[in-house]
Amino acid sequence: MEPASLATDTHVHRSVYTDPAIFELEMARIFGRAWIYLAHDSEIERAGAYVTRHIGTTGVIVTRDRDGSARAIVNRCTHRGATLCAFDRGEAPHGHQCPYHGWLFAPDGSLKMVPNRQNYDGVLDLAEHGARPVRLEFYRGFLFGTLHDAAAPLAEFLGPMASSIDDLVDRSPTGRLTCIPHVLRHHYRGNWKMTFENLNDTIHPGFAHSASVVSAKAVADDIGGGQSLAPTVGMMLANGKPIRFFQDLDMMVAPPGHSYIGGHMGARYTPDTEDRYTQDLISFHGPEKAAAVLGTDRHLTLLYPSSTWHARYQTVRIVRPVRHDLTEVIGYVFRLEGAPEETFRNAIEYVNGANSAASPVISDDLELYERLLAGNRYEDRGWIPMLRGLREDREQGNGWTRTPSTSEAFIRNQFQAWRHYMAAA
Amino acid sequence: MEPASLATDTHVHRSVYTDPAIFELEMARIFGRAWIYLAHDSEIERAGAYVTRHIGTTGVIVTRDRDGSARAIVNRCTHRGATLCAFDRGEAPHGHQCPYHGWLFAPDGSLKMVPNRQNYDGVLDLAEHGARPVRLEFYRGFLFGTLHDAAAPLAEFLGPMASSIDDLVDRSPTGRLTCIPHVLRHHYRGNWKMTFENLNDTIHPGFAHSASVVSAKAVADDIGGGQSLAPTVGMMLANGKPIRFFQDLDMMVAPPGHSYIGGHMGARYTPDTEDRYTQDLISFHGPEKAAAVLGTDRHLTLLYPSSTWHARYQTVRIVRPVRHDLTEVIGYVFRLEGAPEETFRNAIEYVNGANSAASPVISDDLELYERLLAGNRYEDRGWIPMLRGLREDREQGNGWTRTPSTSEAFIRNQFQAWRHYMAAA
Amino acid sequence: MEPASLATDTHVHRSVYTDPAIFELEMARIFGRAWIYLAHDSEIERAGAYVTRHIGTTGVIVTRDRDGSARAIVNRCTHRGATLCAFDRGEAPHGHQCPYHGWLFAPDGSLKMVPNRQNYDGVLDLAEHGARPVRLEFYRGFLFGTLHDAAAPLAEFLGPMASSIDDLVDRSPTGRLTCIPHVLRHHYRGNWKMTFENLNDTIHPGFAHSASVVSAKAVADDIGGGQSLAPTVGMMLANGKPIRFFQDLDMMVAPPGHSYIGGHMGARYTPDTEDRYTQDLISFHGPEKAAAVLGTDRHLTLLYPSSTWHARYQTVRIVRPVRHDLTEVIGYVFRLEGAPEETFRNAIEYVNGANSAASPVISDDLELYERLLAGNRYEDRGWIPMLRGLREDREQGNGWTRTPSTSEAFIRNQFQAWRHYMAAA
Amino acid sequence: MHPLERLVHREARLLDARDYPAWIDLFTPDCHYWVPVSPDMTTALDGPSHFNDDRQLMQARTHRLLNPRAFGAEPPPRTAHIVSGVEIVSENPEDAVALSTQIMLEWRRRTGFEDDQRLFGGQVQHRFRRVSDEWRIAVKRIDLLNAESSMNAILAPF
Amino acid sequence: MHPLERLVHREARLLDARDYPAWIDLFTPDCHYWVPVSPDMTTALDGPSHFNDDRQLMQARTHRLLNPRAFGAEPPPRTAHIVSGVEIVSENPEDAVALSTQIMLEWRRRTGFEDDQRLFGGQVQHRFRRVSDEWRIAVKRIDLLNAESSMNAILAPF
Amino acid sequence: MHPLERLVHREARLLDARDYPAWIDLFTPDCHYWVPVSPDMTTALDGPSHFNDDRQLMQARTHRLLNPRAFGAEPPPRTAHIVSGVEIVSENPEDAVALSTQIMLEWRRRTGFEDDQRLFGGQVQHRFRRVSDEWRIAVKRIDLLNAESSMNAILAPF
Ligand code: FES
Ligand code: FES
Ligand code: FES
Ligand SMILES: [Fe+3]
Ligand SMILES: [Fe+3]
Ligand SMILES: [Fe+3]
Repeated sequence: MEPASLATDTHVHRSVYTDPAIFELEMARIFGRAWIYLAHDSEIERAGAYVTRHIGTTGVIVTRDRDGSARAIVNRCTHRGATLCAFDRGEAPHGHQCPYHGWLFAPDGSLKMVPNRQNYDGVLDLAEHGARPVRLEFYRGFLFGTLHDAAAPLAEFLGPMASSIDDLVDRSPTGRLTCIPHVLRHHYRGNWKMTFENLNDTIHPGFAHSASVVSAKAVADDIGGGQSLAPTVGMMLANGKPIRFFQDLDMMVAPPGHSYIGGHMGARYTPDTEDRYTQDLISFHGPEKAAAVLGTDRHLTLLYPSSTWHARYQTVRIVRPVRHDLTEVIGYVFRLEGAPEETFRNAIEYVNGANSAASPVISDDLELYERLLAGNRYEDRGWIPMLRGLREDREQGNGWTRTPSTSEAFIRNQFQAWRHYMAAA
Repeated sequence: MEPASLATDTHVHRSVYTDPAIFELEMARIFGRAWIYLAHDSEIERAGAYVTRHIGTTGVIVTRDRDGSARAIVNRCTHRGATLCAFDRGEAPHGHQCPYHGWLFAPDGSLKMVPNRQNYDGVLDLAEHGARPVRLEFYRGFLFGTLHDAAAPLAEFLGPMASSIDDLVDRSPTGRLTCIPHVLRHHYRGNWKMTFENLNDTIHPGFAHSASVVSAKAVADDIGGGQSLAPTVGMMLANGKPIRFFQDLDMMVAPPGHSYIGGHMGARYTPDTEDRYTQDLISFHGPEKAAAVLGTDRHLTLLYPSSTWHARYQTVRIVRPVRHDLTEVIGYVFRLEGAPEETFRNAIEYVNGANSAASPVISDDLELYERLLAGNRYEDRGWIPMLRGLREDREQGNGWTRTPSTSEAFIRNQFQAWRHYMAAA
Repeated sequence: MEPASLATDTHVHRSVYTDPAIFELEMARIFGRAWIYLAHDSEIERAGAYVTRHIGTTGVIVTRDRDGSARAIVNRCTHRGATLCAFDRGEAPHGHQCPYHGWLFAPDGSLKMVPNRQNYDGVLDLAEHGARPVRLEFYRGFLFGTLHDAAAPLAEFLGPMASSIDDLVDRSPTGRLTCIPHVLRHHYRGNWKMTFENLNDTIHPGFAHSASVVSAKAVADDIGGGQSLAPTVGMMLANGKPIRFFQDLDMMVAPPGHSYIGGHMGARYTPDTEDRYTQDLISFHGPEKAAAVLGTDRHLTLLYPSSTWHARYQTVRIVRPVRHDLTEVIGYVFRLEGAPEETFRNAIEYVNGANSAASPVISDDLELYERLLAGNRYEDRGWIPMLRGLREDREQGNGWTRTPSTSEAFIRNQFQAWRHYMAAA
Repeated sequence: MHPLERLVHREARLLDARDYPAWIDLFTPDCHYWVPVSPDMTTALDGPSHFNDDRQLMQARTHRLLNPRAFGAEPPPRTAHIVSGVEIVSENPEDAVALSTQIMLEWRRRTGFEDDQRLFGGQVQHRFRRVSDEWRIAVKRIDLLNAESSMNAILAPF
Repeated sequence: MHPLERLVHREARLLDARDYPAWIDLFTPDCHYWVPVSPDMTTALDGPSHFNDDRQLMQARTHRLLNPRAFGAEPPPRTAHIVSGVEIVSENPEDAVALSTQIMLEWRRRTGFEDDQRLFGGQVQHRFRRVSDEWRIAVKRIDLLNAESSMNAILAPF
Repeated sequence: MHPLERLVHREARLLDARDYPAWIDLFTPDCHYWVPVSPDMTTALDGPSHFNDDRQLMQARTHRLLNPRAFGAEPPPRTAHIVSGVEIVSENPEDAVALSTQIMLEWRRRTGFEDDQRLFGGQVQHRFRRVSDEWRIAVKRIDLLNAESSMNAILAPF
């Protein structure tokens, strides 16, 4: 069956979540073609510094080259195929040497040395045995890669959503960000798309997270007005906002599959800190831009199919498909160099609440992802409706659409991209 | 290969136990068409009371509706597919609400409410988005369901085997039975059919359970004649009966795939209890019927492909296929309202001995099911003979056959049904 | 795709390590046709003694028959398919009785008895229901079996490699060997061929085992020259030999897929022991033969696709494919009857170092096998080069080739056999 | 160490040693060895049980465990009992009660790989009674964490 | 048994009993319950954490655990804590520190088969402080063996 | 606590801390660290062994464990030893024997998911000898429940 036919403008077939063959195709056609967020400049500062990441189910190594440029290659030795790096991050000042027979690869994948050269005299051309390089592009310090050499430029892929990355970077009063090397990982036994269809869904919190709301309320009552709420307890409470609130909120969707919704969880600053931070921003950006930056309040931005961005709390998450029924979500938190310590504390609180498997909020979502897999395996009607807010679009821009945050427009937009990627053989 | 050709009148191909593709077909064609025992009236007494069960690999919810009727639906939300109920049993007086976005379904599956209705104005027809209903029929308080709307009536499916259910119900001196909510589950890494081909097999006990016989004998000798044997020790001992005994015993087989064998393990009653119970039965049924009921002594009845019935010990088991190589067996025990406590104590002893994974008898069988899977995966002749007792039929009735309990007639009869189910596309 | 086309003279496609369908074919066409080492004479001494082994993924039972001959059958009952023996080894003086219904099979598979015979009168021909026999041949006390009745004789399969078995047997000053019943098993999540492509690979030790070399050196320095090195520490150190050493060493390859490399790890003898042993060999073999035996110094011999032989340390290993991504390696150690105790102590030290999952050396290799599986699953170039030493062959004999031990000739030779086996339908 | 705590450890050691006769001797003649399918069960007549043994059945099943023809027990299973947090919750001259948290690592020979091990755990309640001046186990109740779960063959007593 | 060792066992028992209010009462008002993502982290600002709770969050999450609508906690998870090698590494009049090795067997109802259990383990550090003449837990830090691993939903506190 | 029981706990703690030099110092110069492939083996020459170490090999393998180029030990494995039921079965002025039941939870970085943990367990026998007035471990024998099983790479000593 032609895979693209499994999704229409308004419906998707449940097999896209349960069929391993579809997953294989997704790896080749979606993750093999899209731009995938890999790493931040600050993770590979010194020459030889590297991190390992994934593009779909393919491992890659991102390395800082001697000339200061970033390089990425598939994490596989071209001799017999062993993975070159076993660590998440490290230093390889002399290149990546295979643990099996010592073939040595430069950051860009070129094969520098094979031991006992005489064995290969006249039969092995090193130039033909480099590791597969990954095409790279930076956007403001964030490195994206693609296995598709003919992919359109990154800027085109990001489109209007680039502004969500600007939002993150511009919040630094020095323009500098540092990615914290400790990361927070969770996973679930369900399909990767479930996360993308959940994170901008503003109807589910009132139901899926109702227990968190109840318990947060109980604690709030218990401690009374005197004491202030712990941030994560506040996050639990936030899920109780009335639907009306989310209906008024905007959602922006743009091809291919991207979206964000208006913010609604501004972090508190103690006044004095706020003033100082504002001053610093003004002196760095000038008054107008600073005002614009402080005025921006976006909640999660989703860059389909593999990353989610939260500028206000300096958190980026990578959604990593492992199997059709197993997905990992990796949370990275950034320090805005020069910003008040309070900013970073808020960011840490956020990433813990938003990405720890032990977060009361996340554990609800993880449970649901697994119930979605179970239910979609049952013998039942095949088609899933994506109709919510179908007629509620508010504004049509050049390459983007504005609609209520309660709409499933972002899911329809994702499957439009999905169809497009999956169609071309 | 045409699946039906994998079974003949006398042989079956070992791939029917080892091939996942065959299992998929079985779920669609056998469990998707047969009548499957779901639950007993007493499990869903009050309106809103529900239990979750399976039809093949599809989860279903059985609920008591306000109007007193029983309803069943596939346990899947028609929005994005989450399972509606996570519990085995519970109360849903207001219907089944999906944990994800709060869609609310009535017991019969009709979609009652979707939150923030305005998102769906003019685009979603609730009437078209009900959960899939399961067709139901009761037989004397026992609820059966089928996913096949065109299936013949339940009575036709049960045929002469309905009398085994009568046997269970008629043993109650009040006509009432109560299903105990605590259930006993075991599983094995093997194919579901292995259980059906084992439970009416009277040749295997003398070999498969020989160790239990030896040990029970040792204990019996040890305690001497003075003390009476514990019931489970008696059950262990019973496996040592001479084959002659089983050869004389009758087996009844009837389409589609059903069978039972004559009883051989009557439970002891202390005389006085027996008298009182007999009196009660007579006053409830009248003398002839009471005599008939007490005269009946059937061992296990198998309702192919999913339940086994033991009237004498008020035990019903559900055989649940999970994967081609994983099967769960769930034991339910019933209280005969008004019968002596002794009856229930015997029933508890029986279900423990017959369905606990820790039962010395069951653990032998579980081991064998797994050895059957292992052996049938080996490179060897493809066909399994079902020849035992091929020429020993004793009587041919209208829709049933009587044969020695040592015969494999019940297996041949099962595969006749199997072929029939699997043939039709 | 035609499987044979996945390997050329110089390249192999990575899917041969990652594709379950290829593995299925390998079981049928390679392990279903080759001669597989099963057991040693001394493991089944008395009549009725048996051991269970595998041919590919099929379990077999090897039994000593009453007439003194060895017999092997598939470990599967021809009734319903249960495995007949659950143990690794044991005594079945009366034949193999199935645990399920007691069918009794003779060592050669003939069906001797079915209980309650009358059930089968006129319908079951015992002669037609024997267990599948495995064709057997001995070479100097070592028993090989094949499921391919038309396979060429064992001698032809062994070819010049038979001399490695001679090497093992001839080291016994009495001609007698005893296989120790305790065996050492390890496994890895990777393809079975990885082991065969590793064990005669002399380039990898300097890289893969570098950590062992470093640590062994550290200990050696620590204890100083005074104390002698523990054998396993010596084995760790041996991986540090210069490549030059291995380049000078010879490798012999012969069809179908076999190879060995020159020895390089002669075990130490205390002089007096050495003298006594030499005397015994001379009196058993005569001076020339004894000199020849003692002069032979071969490292591992690989009998493709399932066993490896180390005469010098009386160790035989069986490589058992379980799944395309799971492999077990089973180590057997032999006692040379009449040889000094020191010989056996060396053998024990060797098998521990060479086959324990806890061996510092083996754990490196196991890690690499799993990294090879991971890397070869990545989206990357498809073909793996087997070019090392392509032009370095030293001598072409009648049915064998001599080449440097650093060459990948043994891998090319393995895939030549692989192609040959896989081609024929 | 409290003598009753020592007795709890002693019982675990005897089970791991498969010295079943000595194990059974730790119990009273009218003892009850019970593993219910739910922590909510208060008596063995509230529903089915994984184990609901009197002394006779304890004897029969352990005698069988040492029989090489006991399929599912080829060879006999091995166990390692870990005992933690023993607490004597009541102690009288004639009877006493102890709670403990225990896990049992079990090995049964299946495929021969590492997953032949299973882990069981939960809360154990021992009810002791003094018999001819010695403490004996009158009731042992094990509430497995996964009491309601579907179990594969269980051979070794917890 | 040392009173602080008894306290460590008492805490484990209360967690297994899901008596969360009593559990929280063992802690100081300004307590810190911490499960970092790496043993190398020295403060909760060195990076993210699995748990980084003050008393309020401990209350909120445990209150939720007993709510039947808490998806992922249907029914509430069960645990069995095994405590080994308790070592009082420092003890002063006002504060003390104990190390222990603990494993926690956890059961959550998923598919209903035996693999619904998970095992966590590692080193636990308790920092105690005397509050109104009683020992309370000021800091509990759990360094899981697999701290850096990708976790599925974790409901029950360690 | 009996000094020998304390020593057994101390050894476990040092292993979990990967303080291998201090661990080896607990042993006698002529020590034997042994993990046989069967409980039936009475000497290390009855057949092969998983571990059959003298002090030298203990040093070599633990030195290697801390080497980042030790494939299969990237990063070094982590363990949590749980010790239960320590029993001093013989004690003389110059030597002593202790039995204990132990399980070891092990973590090695593989795929990064929860199944990177393995569990080993069984009975441990310590043979002690007095060396210059101090108790040292002369023999440590670990009988794993699954001694005969096929093992994947084992890096950390039990
Ligand atoms: S596999 Fe990398 S060098 Fe051989
Ligand atoms: S999935 Fe059920 S309401 Fe959305
Ligand atoms: S299966 Fe072997 S006798 Fe029936
Ligand atoms: Fe959510
Ligand atoms: Fe049976
Ligand atoms: Fe090696």
